[in-house]
Amino acid sequence: MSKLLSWKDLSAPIIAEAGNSVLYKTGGWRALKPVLDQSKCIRCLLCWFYCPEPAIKRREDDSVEIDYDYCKGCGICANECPVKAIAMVEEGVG
Amino acid sequence: MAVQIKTLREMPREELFAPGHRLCAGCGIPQLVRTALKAVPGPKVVVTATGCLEVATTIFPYTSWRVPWVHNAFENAAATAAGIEAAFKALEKKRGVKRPKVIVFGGDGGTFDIGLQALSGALERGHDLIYICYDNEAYMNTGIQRSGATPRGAATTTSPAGKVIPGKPERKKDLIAIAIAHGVRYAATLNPAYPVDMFNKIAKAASIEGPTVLHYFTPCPTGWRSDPAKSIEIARLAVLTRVWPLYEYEDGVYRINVLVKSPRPIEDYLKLQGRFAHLLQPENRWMLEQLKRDVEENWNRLLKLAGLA
Amino acid sequence: MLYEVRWHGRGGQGVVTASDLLARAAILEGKYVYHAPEFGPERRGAPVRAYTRIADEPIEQHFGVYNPDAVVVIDPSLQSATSLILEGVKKGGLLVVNAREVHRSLLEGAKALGLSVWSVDAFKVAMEVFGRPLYNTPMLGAFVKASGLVALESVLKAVEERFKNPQLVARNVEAIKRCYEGVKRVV
Amino acid sequence: MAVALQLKGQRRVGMTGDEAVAYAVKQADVDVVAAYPITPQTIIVERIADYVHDGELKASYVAVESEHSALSACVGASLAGARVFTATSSQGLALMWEIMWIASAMRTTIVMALANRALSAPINIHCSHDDAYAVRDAGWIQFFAENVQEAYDLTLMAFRVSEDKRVLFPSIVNLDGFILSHALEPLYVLEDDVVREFLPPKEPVNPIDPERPMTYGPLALFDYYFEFKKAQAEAFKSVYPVILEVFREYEKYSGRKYEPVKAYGVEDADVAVLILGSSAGTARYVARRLRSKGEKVGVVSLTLYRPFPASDLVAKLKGVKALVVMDRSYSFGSPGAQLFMDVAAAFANESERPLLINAIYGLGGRDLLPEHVEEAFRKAQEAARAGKVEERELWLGVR
Repeated sequence: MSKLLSWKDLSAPIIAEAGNSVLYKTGGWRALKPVLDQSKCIRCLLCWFYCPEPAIKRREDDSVEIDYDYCKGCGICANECPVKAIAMVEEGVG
Repeated sequence: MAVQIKTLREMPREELFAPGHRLCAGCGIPQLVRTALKAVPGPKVVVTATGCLEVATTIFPYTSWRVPWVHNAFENAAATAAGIEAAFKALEKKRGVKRPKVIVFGGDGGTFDIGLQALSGALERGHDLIYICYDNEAYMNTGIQRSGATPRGAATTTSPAGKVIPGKPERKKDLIAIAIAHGVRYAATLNPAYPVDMFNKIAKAASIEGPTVLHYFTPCPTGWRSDPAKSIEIARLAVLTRVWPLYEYEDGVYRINVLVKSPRPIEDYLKLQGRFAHLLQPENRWMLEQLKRDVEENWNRLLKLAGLA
Repeated sequence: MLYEVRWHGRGGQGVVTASDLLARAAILEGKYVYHAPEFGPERRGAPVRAYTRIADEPIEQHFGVYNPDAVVVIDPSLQSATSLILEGVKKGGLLVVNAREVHRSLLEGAKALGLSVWSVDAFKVAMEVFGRPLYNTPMLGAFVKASGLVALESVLKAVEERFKNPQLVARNVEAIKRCYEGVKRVV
Repeated sequence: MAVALQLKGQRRVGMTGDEAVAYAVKQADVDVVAAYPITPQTIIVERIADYVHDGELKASYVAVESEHSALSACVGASLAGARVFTATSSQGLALMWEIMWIASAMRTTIVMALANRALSAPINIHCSHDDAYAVRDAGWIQFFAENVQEAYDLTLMAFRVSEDKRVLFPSIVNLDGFILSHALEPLYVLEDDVVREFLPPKEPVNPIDPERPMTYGPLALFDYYFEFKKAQAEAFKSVYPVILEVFREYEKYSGRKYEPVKAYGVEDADVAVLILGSSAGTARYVARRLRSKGEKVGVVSLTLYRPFPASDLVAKLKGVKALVVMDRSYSFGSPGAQLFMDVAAAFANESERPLLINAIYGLGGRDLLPEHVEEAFRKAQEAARAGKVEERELWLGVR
């Protein structure tokens, strides 16, 4: 959390810095953690599309990686992966 | 002509919706927002009605938006968007300001109920905007109260599964028919389990000058009492059981985009959601039968409209 | 100088327009005016009043006219409402009536107040000029002659500025002139 | 015949209050008008629609389906960088009420003409100040016009004030329904190029721009809402000197002097009345007559209602022993009607202050007649003589 601003720092209720919610990490919400087995991944991009955060990064070659800073552990990616390349494991274990 | 894609790979990479938002784990709204911001080309402005999307993505001092984004109030997203559109039209003429496309996101409460009048006005006046309702079938932001979009039989906190009245007794409004009745040129339903279909429809809407209305199926694990991991599975089942037909209307022509020839039993869809659990009890069978009739009638109606009956 | 006029008629006959045009004519002469319609729910046929206040100095009074120097009855059928028409009118003031023959009770009431009474058959003029009972400009013409408050030319100019459409202007000018010439002092 | 004051570059015309406002809006070259018809405002937006449809005003005219949407569209349009106007009355403003607060907090520069009309029930179309009062706390600047000339002038000045970068708050120009909105008076109008010089195109602050994407109207909970309100409160305090500046500036162009508090005869007055809107003239008309008989009476009226010109008012009323505050509205259960409470608060910490009487008058378009004003002066004189107020609340002219 950044330092709370005083009224003197505020004017209209406008946030000028686009997309600054990246500073707010939601990874701490997670109870279960998705773990991707890159060897099984077929680069279908479904997990990238379905991830609500988005916390699945699409690389140049359409392989993906999970950004645990934001992943809330919903498990959609694991449930939808057509080749079962993603497993949900207990946070802090996998 | 709108860009149309065939595979997910063709979907633009640029993310104009940032992570770090506070939507629930397993929420179905971001898939819509991310896709819309990819599918609408060029400069754009987003207007959002009060609701889950608004509160969870703009908690001061953080925003998840990388496009200009405006929230005014609950019932007036379409009117606010109309004002923005009208302003840019005037400024374009007078000062050569480049006119962005205006995209509106409203929940079902903000669209079907409290915002319907403003939406009706904006559609009738023909503003150049894309109105997308993210429909999670109840007022989820305030704690799961029924809306005009809640399907028959669903339990919410204001249509509870009681001993006498098992869930919401009334059927769901038909938003697309309401939109079409206003003379919009394009209207369509969207579902996150069908990404390419969704992208293409939004792109098509964006290519049309004037108002278009899109109706998006939005899984809500919190309000539906479902497993967050199964949000997309539920969305897919909604289509495969004919609960959520994927179709579009374009200049007088109806097309069913996913023709479900042999539907899965509706129970397959219902049993994944706590809001429908009571419908599977024998004493509430009558309500379930009504819901089934709603689904069947709607499907048959669409078949006729699409010339497939 | 402060001169106050009260206009009586029915909705749709042009009561408000008559008062408005008089005010515009006075403005053209450099005078100060306050013209205000007394609106109820505006319905065709309902009795309507309008007020014109004219002065050489800026007018600060923002209220209706209760003690008019002149009353103009633009609708012949309102004549019988004697007490309504004569209410508050100043002694020695002016009454201008649209009538072939002024109603006796009105005439007596007016005499008692020492009013000078003028009348004109604006119905005839209106039907001949407009083809319908539109009394605003005919009765304005009659009032201008009877009161001498503003010049006829000012009224004609006001009509021209307000109505714009040349045909419309021409018809109204004709109506004004005919009643200006046709109005007669009865008492 | 008095020779009319001939002001350079100005035309003397006859217009109703509504027409004069519409003409000012046209001259202001607004970009967006979003409005819904309601008596007695309607003529304003009808005239503007004429201007737009005849090509005399290049603006987007958004004929919305409700007042709620009217103001909502105005908020969007103002954020987009447009010069924006709307007009309404009573029930229409009540429907806008929710958005009034948002329009101010979002620092829009909307200008609204409010043809004052009584709130229902019973339904009525004529003048009360209920509507203006009902939004007094919403963070809008509020002007009150006394006549058609002022309705015109204040509309032009409102744009200049609202859009000033030191202000950025929306404005209301109040004009009494029917008494001014539908009344024809002579007025002087500025030439178009003079208006353009006084009021150049809006230079928006942080307008919606896809090149600089910002988030307008985020959620702020208990950790920030309080600070936003304090910031808004402080910003609103800085509005007053800008208004004085704009008044002075406008005088250079028009020759017409404006002040937040208009005073007549109060320098030596024992008693005075305070009043808003068109009846101020009526009150002065009565005061002139009484003063000519040697009675020391005065009249104060407010051209500026929000921000409330408290210290100016206190200063102008120095030495006045009893003051009748005239309210064209009522506040049920309150210790006085709305203007009365403002005045009482303005004098709260003054050691020297007049006795205060609250007169309710003119509700629903009932005429305020000279005898009513005279009655108010009599009550004030009695209080001044007795050194106390017997009856704090008067209803003038009620049966």
